[in-house]
Amino acid sequence: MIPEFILSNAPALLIGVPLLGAFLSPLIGRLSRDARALWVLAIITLTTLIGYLVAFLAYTKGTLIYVFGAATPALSIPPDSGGIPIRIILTLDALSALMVIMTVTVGFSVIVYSLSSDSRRSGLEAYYTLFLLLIASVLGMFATGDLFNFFVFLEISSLAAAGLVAYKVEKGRAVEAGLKFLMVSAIGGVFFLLAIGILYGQYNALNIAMLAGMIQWTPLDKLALVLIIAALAAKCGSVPMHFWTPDAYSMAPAAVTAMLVVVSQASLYGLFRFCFTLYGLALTYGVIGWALIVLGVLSMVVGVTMAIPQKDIKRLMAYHSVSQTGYMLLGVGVGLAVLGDQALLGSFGITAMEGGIFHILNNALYKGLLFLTAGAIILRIGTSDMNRMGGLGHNMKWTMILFIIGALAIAGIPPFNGFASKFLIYESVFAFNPVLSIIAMVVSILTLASFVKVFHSVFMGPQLPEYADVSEAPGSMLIGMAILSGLVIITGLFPEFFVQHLIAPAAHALADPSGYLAAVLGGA
Amino acid sequence: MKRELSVLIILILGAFMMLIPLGISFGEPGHSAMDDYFIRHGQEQTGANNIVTAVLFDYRGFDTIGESTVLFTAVIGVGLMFRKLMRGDADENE
Amino acid sequence: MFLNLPLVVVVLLALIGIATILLKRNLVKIIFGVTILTSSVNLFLVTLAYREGGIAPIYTLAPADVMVLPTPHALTLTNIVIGVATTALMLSFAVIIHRRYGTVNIDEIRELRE
Amino acid sequence: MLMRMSKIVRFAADLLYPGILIFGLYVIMHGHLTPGGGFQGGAVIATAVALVAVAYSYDEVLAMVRKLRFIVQESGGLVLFLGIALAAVALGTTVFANYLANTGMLFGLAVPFGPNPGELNTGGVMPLMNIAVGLEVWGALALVVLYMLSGIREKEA
Repeated sequence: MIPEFILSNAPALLIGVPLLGAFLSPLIGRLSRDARALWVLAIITLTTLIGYLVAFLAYTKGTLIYVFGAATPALSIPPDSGGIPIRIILTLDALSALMVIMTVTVGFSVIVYSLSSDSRRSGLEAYYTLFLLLIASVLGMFATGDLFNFFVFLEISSLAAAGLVAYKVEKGRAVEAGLKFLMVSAIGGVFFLLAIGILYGQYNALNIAMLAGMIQWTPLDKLALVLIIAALAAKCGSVPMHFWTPDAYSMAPAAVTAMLVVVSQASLYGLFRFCFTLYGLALTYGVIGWALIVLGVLSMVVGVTMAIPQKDIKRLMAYHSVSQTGYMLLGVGVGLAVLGDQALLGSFGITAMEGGIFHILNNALYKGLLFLTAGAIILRIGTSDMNRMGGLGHNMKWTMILFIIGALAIAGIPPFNGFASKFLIYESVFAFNPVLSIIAMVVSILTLASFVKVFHSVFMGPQLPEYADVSEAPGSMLIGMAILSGLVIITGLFPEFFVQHLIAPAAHALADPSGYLAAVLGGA
Repeated sequence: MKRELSVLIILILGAFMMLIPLGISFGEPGHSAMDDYFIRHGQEQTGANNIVTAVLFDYRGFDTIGESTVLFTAVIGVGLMFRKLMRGDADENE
Repeated sequence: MFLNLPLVVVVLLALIGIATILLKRNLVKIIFGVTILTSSVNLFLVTLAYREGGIAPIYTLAPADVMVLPTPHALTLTNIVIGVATTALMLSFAVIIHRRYGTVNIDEIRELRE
Repeated sequence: MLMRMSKIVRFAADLLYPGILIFGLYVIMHGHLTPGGGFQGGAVIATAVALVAVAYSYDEVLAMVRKLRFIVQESGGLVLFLGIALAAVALGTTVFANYLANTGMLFGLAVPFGPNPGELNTGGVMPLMNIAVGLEVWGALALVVLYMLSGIREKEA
């Protein structure tokens, strides 16, 4: 059914197709608006299909590898090299596949949403080009098995995201937010490259699987790990470097903000990948795990306390994303802290990691949905100040319903997916350390309170005279939001199915890197 | 206060980074198996005398397309920033 | 220690870059700081490539001699281009900010501060 | 001041422009034999564009070159690069395989191990990729120069 050459080259096409689309879209974008929309839609549809194909292959056939430039895609180690992988190897295990699913799903709905939400702005061909580049770079970060290649895609995502954050150049604050984001990303990128240099200088390898087998936990390795964690934690908006998040998230167009959530998850993925797979064999004690836990708890608490007094709806949501990032760090950090101890790992460590990873997926879905609803509101009434909103429930019923779904999901109310992943985190973290679990629950309650307040001030109350003729959001925006809300509901209603088939393999792949290493190093 | 904090950060960072000259010795790379492979086989496999180019475009060609893409991204971003200012551009519709 | 002088220079250069970023108030100088930091990493990568008495890994009319490692050179080239791209984008942001606010002093332009 | 420079400077720029262009193209073409390659050569050529942009006034530069040309060049170079890499799929190998090396066809002369004087007709897909990257970098850096110039120009007015 699917041609053989697509099956065997799927991982390369996953990144190649959006790149090709991006390279051509400045030219095609000049033809006409319809041509541009069609082109972008075609490329993102194709990327989505390839993404699902790759994920399906990775889940069914085990870790998928693709060696660039070798005679066959699986020839990771040339016979005459003496057991060393010399080329760039894409390595997709279950965790990467899960992230690819998340990216293409959110990317597709966000592009559909964007077709009408931003249709009246200028510079749209550049906007869509950067959007496709952003999606391609995030996919590249998830797919790659090479440290330096990860760095290159990290930089593409930084530049593309910074350009998109500063998209509304007429507002000086947007440019400022873009510059702040780019500055943090650039410095983070430099530190990341320094870490790569340190590892390369010691072991003469860049492949993650190859390095994982060689790392000996010398002082320099520790320095490299600290640099990697610092760089990627700054990029994913965890607490000590969270200051760029509210600015960037609130100044970017809504569709971009939804995608920025995925970009920050990509850095989080990198953080987990390097802690577990790269250093997993060498890591014998829980200091790093505790570092992630502390970062996570701080992010949760600081994020939610900063969110409550905010008056700008997108700024408020941005602080909530800092707080949600904390949950993921907490869940996976607990798993990392007990990684050496098989008994503890089996009793609650894996569950905690499942919770954290499930939360990454869920957060991308409901957070994207929330930002998109905020964008729809801002598009219709022209302000993001919640004090000037009110009574919108009368005119924007669908948006209101979608907002309720997202808000209940982020607050962890039962039938929605936020509850499913938070519950996994609560129960497993309680077994690890009850105090952390209680903090997590309190943060969740505060989140609920904050969103009840938002809901009340935006949608409830009498219809305001100045918004009497506000109409419902346009069709394609509703479609984009409906896709995400449908997924929020489905993952919330059948969490066991998702945990069992998608999340658990990913958590096991993270906890036990042997499959990942064998796929690369055992391929000779 | 902020200034003192900055100086403190720089000093701590400097202390940690001095591990690099202590741990890596200049001029004597410990392992060099991957690079020796490139030097020994690069010429025959790719036909290029310049091994750096062979690494750049053949063995690590995927990095190079990423690198070109970074430049492309930056140019698109710069164009986005200056889109209101660029004159002599007939098809800018605003 | 003395033989590792190039690596010490790398550290010093990186610290100069970080100090510029943290201590200067002028946006353009901060961007220069990022550039210096990038250069220090470039120097670090090139330093890693060196092998005692080695020549450039290019066979065109080369003397038969030991060659330095080629991979770090490729990585350095990549990072130089990435650095150029980042600097270009940051400077264009700075140009726009200067047009909006009429200054590049970060104490005066921070509207986004809470 | 963004007025044009004196006649001497303009004449010198005119004189240097073809020289820099040829040197840049040489660096691009010999990327697989000597130090250099697409990035370096493209950057060299872009300096020629920058030189002309400095010597003449902004409006004169815009009359000489069109922005669209550089956009086409930039996108075209990248598409060519990716196309060369992806063409390997059609030939049954993997992306970025060097399917022209050692075949005896275009740039396909086999090279034995060891120092040699250098033969241009080697390197497989590498010279082609160098040309593609050279075009891209040329277009990209020239565009950056033009965009930045437009940003400064409006301010003076």
